Amino acid sequence: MKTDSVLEKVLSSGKLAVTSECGPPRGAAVDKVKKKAEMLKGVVDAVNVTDNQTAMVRMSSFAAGVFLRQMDLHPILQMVTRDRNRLAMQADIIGAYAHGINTMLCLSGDHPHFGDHPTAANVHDIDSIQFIQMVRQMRDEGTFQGGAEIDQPPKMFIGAAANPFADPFELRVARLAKKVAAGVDFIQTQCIYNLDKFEQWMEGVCARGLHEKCPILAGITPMKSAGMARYMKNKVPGMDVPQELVDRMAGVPKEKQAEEGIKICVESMQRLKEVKGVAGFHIMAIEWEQKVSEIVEKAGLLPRPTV
Amino acid sequence: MKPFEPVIVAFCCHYCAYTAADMAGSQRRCYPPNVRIVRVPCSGKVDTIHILKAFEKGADGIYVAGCLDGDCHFKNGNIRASRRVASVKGLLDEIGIGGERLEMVKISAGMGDRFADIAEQMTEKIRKLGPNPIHAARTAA
Amino acid sequence: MITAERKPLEEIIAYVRPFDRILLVGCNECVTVCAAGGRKEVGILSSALQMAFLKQGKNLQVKEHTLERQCDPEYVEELSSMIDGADAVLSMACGCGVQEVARRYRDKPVFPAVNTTFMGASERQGVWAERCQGCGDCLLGITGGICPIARCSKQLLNGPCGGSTHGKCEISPDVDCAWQLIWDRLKALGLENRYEEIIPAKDWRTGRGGGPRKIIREDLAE
Amino acid sequence: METIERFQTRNKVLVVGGGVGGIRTALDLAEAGRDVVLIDAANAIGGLMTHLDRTFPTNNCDLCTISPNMSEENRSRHIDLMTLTRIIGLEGAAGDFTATLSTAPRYIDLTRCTACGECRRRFPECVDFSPGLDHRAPTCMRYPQATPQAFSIDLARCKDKQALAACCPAGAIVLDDAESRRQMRFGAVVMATGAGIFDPSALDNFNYGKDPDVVTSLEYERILSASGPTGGRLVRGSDGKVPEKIAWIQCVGSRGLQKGAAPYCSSVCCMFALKEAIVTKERFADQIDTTVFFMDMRTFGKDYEQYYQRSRDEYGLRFVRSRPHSVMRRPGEDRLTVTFAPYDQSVVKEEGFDMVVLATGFAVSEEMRKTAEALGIELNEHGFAKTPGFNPVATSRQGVYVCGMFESPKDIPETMIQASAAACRAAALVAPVPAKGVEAPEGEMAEDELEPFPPERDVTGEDPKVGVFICECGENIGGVVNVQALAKDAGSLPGVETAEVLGYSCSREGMKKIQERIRELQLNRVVIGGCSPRTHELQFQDTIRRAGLNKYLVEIANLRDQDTWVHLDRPAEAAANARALIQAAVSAVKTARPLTEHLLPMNQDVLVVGGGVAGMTAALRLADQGYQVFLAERRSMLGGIANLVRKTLEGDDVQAFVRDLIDRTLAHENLQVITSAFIVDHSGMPGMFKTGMQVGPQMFYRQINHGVTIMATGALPNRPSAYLLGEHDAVMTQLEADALIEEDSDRVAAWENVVMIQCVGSRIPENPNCSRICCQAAVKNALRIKELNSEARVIVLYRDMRTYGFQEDYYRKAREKGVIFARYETDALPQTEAAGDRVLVTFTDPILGRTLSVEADALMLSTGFVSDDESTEDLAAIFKLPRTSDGYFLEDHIKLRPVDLPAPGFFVAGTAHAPKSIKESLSQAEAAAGRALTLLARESINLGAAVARVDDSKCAACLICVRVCPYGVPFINADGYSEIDPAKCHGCGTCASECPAKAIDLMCFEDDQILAKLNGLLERMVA
Repeated sequence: MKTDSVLEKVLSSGKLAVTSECGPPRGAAVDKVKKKAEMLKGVVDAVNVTDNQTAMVRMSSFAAGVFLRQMDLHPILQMVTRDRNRLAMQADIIGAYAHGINTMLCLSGDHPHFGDHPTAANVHDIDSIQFIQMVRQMRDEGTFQGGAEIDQPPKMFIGAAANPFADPFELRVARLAKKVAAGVDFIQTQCIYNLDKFEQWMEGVCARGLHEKCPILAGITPMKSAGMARYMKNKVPGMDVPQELVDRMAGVPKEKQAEEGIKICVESMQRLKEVKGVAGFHIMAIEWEQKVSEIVEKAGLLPRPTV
Repeated sequence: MKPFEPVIVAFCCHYCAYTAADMAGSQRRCYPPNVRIVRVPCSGKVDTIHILKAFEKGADGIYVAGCLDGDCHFKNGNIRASRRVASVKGLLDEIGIGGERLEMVKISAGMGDRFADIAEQMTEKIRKLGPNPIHAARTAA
Repeated sequence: MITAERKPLEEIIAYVRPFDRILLVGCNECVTVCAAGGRKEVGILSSALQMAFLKQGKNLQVKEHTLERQCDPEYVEELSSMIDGADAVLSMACGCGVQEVARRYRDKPVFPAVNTTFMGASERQGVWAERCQGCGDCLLGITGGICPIARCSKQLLNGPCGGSTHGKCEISPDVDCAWQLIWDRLKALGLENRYEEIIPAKDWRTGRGGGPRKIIREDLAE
Repeated sequence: METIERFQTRNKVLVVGGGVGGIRTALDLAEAGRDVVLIDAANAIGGLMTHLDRTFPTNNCDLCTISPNMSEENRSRHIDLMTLTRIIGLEGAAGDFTATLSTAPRYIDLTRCTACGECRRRFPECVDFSPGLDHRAPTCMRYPQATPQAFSIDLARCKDKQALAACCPAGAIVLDDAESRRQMRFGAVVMATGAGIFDPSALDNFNYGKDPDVVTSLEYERILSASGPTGGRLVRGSDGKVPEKIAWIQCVGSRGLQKGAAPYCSSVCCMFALKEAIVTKERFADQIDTTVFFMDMRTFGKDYEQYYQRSRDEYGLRFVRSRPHSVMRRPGEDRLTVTFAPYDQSVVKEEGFDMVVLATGFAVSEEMRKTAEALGIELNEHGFAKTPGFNPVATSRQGVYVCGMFESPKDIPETMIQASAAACRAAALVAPVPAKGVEAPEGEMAEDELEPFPPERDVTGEDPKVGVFICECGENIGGVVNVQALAKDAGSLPGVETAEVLGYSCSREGMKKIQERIRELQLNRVVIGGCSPRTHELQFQDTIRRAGLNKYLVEIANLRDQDTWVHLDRPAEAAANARALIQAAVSAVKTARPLTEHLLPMNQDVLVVGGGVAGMTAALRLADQGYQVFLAERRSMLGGIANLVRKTLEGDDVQAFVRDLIDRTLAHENLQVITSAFIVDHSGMPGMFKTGMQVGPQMFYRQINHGVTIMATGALPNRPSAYLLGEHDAVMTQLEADALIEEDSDRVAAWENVVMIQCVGSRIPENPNCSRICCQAAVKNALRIKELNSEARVIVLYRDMRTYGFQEDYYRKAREKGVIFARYETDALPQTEAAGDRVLVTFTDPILGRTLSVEADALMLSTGFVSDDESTEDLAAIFKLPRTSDGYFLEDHIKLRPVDLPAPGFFVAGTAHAPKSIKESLSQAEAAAGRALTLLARESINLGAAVARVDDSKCAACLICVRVCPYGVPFINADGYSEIDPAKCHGCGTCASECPAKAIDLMCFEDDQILAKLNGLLERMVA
């Protein structure tokens, strides 16, 4: 074991891991985080806490993560390279670790163009791969990125994201390989709707043996409505939603669409369980945390193992 | 008080619009005397500064008249002129003269009637817009 | 070359408003080439300003002059004969030129009339695109001749990110994904293998990270 | 028309007919320095083309686009136009003809007529005025004699002749005008009388003339035209409604399809019907259905096949292959009913249409017959001028040439080619008229024509001393504004030395007066307040030049066309406007600078590239006229493809012709043949080209200096691998069959079954165009096989039989002789397989609807041409010439300049331009020679003065001029500045207006001049 991370333990036990996410509030309303977190208790192994998601200001993932930790949940600290330079990032990593947060996800982050501060400077001192390298170096070599020694280095279980559907498709396995080479411990993927394409990607991943070096959690997002399906298909960059899925959602009456979305989600998970290299699921039920337990249950993944 | 009589400058390309203006004359087709024609070899020759200077000198309206699309004697001068006119309209808005005082029109050599129609429409339009505000301010000063 | 765009007339008018006599200075280098501040634009701005002020009942005097290069002191010296006739200088050069004029004529207010935009190349007539951020440590040798710092929205040195779609950047379908371009070029050069080498975190000291920069050529410097 | 009497010499050419062909011939001859008398029976020139709305395949108003860059001075100096004039007799022989010309009375003295139009206003029923008919005439025919003064009177229709005469303020109406006859001497005659149009009212089945919704294609053209009777609104005659469904019926009056129809194909109707339908679609898109009823779609011209494809695929024209029986309107019905039998069905169908357009063909006109009779030239069986097989524009009478429709039905480009060819042939018989200032042979010219220009006075440094001359122009200006007051006003403008009123400035006295005042008062600038500079600038430039001033120091205020004519009823406004115009002109002329026209000596040698029949013919025609010609041929021998051809469709012996042509070429003292020559480099401009080539087996480098270049590099016989070609001995191309029939007639006579397949390797995606010559080749070979063995079964499998013009006769003859023509569709191509010595050909007969198989002794593939892609690609790169997508050289203007290449000084002839027959190649070769003469006649190259000029000290080398120039002229030179070659600059000024450093000015339209003009126009307002 590299770390004390519960996620690492579940994964190394060979069981399918389940993570979900929790978006911090846009303000100091800490109750909202707690309420969301409560719904995930006992349902998932760890909870991603997003960092200024979609370039909108929210409570910092570090602070929200501390609340979760206090509730005995296992937060995965998301951190983007967009907003801080390497000094700030390392400082927060140490701080978070000191608060008992031992799992994190290294991201480059959505461009400010999409958020509510489009005029903000775009830091990107380092990119996500260099970020992984940096965290790994802090843990394994006990030094800061600048080379100085760390007094009690943070032992972070390091995650990263992968989008199997973005272009150029042929680079997607190679890019994952770069992340693996940089020292990533686990991967959470973009939401998967196009299962055929995902399987194609996974074949490539397995062909290079990457799944053995780094467990991959398949990203799942239940769709609430046909409108959401259409939006994801047409408006979200890097998202691949097949037309059949949109049609299927649109084919049921409005009031039944949410139910259909859950159904699709569960069917996908059943199929993905059989895909070689899938080590678990990352369920991103955006503002729909109450459905996570239902999904996990229907997918036959309850109860969660104790490690 | 006498009604406002605008002064309008028409930059006309030699091969089409200027010929059309002559044609209107030879057909004795009457159009408002407000329009004063400046001959250029091609509408693409009409420079931004020519347009601005004409307004500076007190023109109330200006139009650049070139050949019909595809018929420019110099291949694409009329298309360049259209794009330039569109951009100068923006600048005129910024200055406060109003881009609507400037237009690009396209006429073939034989369209004497169209030349006259445009002269009428343009005069009517500028008459409604009133005097060039620069000129008005200058005379008031 | 350095590219620039004329500032909105309103902003320029606000700078100039307190003055009666303006020296409007163009530059015959980059800003001429990118059609922002050459002799032609000087003429246009001069006419536009005079009209805008006339409309407000003010007779603004504008003296137009275009220098060969506004970022060299010898050329800027040319203005010395006309500077006294002006209450303020309006420069259509890039920021370098504006500052050079300000340095030389220290008691004369100098205002920029253009926004200096980026170092770029002309893609075709009338279209200029950013190509370089002057980072001081050129990476082009390992990125297939395409700069990820200037051309990737996130400056990823190990891209592309998950937002790359059909060769375009997630921020706009009008922006090429630099990493798609890099990848295509590496492939064309038969250097696909190079992609998986991780480019380490950048030393930004050679760029702005190290404070204002200066080049001193010992052999040339006096 | 006094000039006519002045030149009583045989040293000129008579051109009969002022349509586009005649005008082209006259212009070419004039530019080549020959005097021309152009006569036309109508009261103005223009012919048929001026009736067309837009022309195929560019769908542009082409006359606007081209207005050629030729020296207008040449036109007015060398062309005399006589309208209302016919030729009624021709005596003498080539080089010394005497023609009798008869001119009908116009009843208007053109020297006095000011074109005020008063007579027409008062007596519209009897006064004809034609320019209104053609709104485009002015741009292409802008020489003074042809411009609006084309009024004429039909006295028979006038009720009160005295009142008519009295109404003319200029006293120009001459009631006792009578037909006049005169005899004039000419060296050569060119017939360009055009043809008539078949009148479908004789056909009772189409109801033309009875039902207003049945129109001819020409009438439809007028309906579409902005200047037409409906003002460009497409409405039908019966009820003024916009039609929703229009049908075109092809071959009306052609191909012997109706009673009284001509037996030949009119060649053009397919294309113009397509054009009309496309233009209709362009304007109305889905609102109007367009259907074309046709038998064979004959789109055989350059790129025409692609036009046809586009018409169907992009515009959605519907094509129905059938022969309509009738067009009628059932009582009470809104629509016309077209009855037709689709060609592959034996049923009769009916369909309703709102409008029916009859694509009427061309017919021999009365004018043609009369003229032929007067000239004593032979006509063929169809009444067209007979021309020998290898002498395309020669009639049976030496010294009399023919072009255009009078020779055979044809479209505009081919008319243009023949017109230039006729000009070339006619020019050989008359010597060029020496340029001004050069001593002429005694008695050849009137004295004042020879007066040389005085030296130019240097006015630099002088303060402007402007002379303003205001023209009364009779009542035209003087009748509307007070010219005296105007002059007084002008006299007060700063810089104006004198301001005077003249009756007519453009009259001889007027010009004399201007010149006197320039000398007396030492004027250094002149303003004329008169009519349009478009028509009179050259004249006034000449006037002041003769008084010692640089010709660019005159400015014209257009008081008449753009002021007094417009504001007839508002004298006060007219006067105000006139003052502004004069003031603007004065203000502008003060900034005018003397400009030099760039003159360079002209190298009068010629390089012809390609030694096939076209190259040799062009070379010989020019060598015969005394020019030194270099003929460069890539191969080791001359002759090109024609070496492979034995007989033409008409039966002429090609080999004998080619041998003779080669002999004459090699023997000519002015002609140097360079074989095995590969062109490797090229530089220079018209009049001073340098072309380098590597010659002979040793590849020696040699450079030729020349003034013009003719490209005649030919095409290649196509030889696609299809239908067992190259695999089976019985399969051959038509070209190979042609030789075989000649050389092994016994073998051919023994054949029982022969199959021919058309369009092999043509009209397919890889080679989309039609090869033009294959249909005639097939008919030719089929007839020869039938001649050797009338029992032989000859089957021609075709897509469309394109035997245009008189070739239709042979097609008909082949059918009469029992040759079987069966169509195939591209989705059911004939199948072939070897069957011993024979080839089994299987095909579907669409009429029988059955699949048939024939064991053919010979299978002949009509493979046509492909471009010589490799060589045209190299040459295009070296000479900077554009090519079509299929590798042929692209001419400057597909319609009106089919021989000129876009690079000045380059001309094209033969199959390097497009597939064509030998006769057509020869015609274009002579045309190329004719067009070359227009340049070679010059002693020097005048580059004009209205060119862009770069100020190095301001240039930032930004490349903007390089990028925006529509002609690619500017370049950044070795010094790092933009350079604009005045020889190549067209003078549009685009670069000047885009230059961000304001480093470029267009001479004659400099920025300061334009600004000065604006100042003048607007000055009073600022004051």
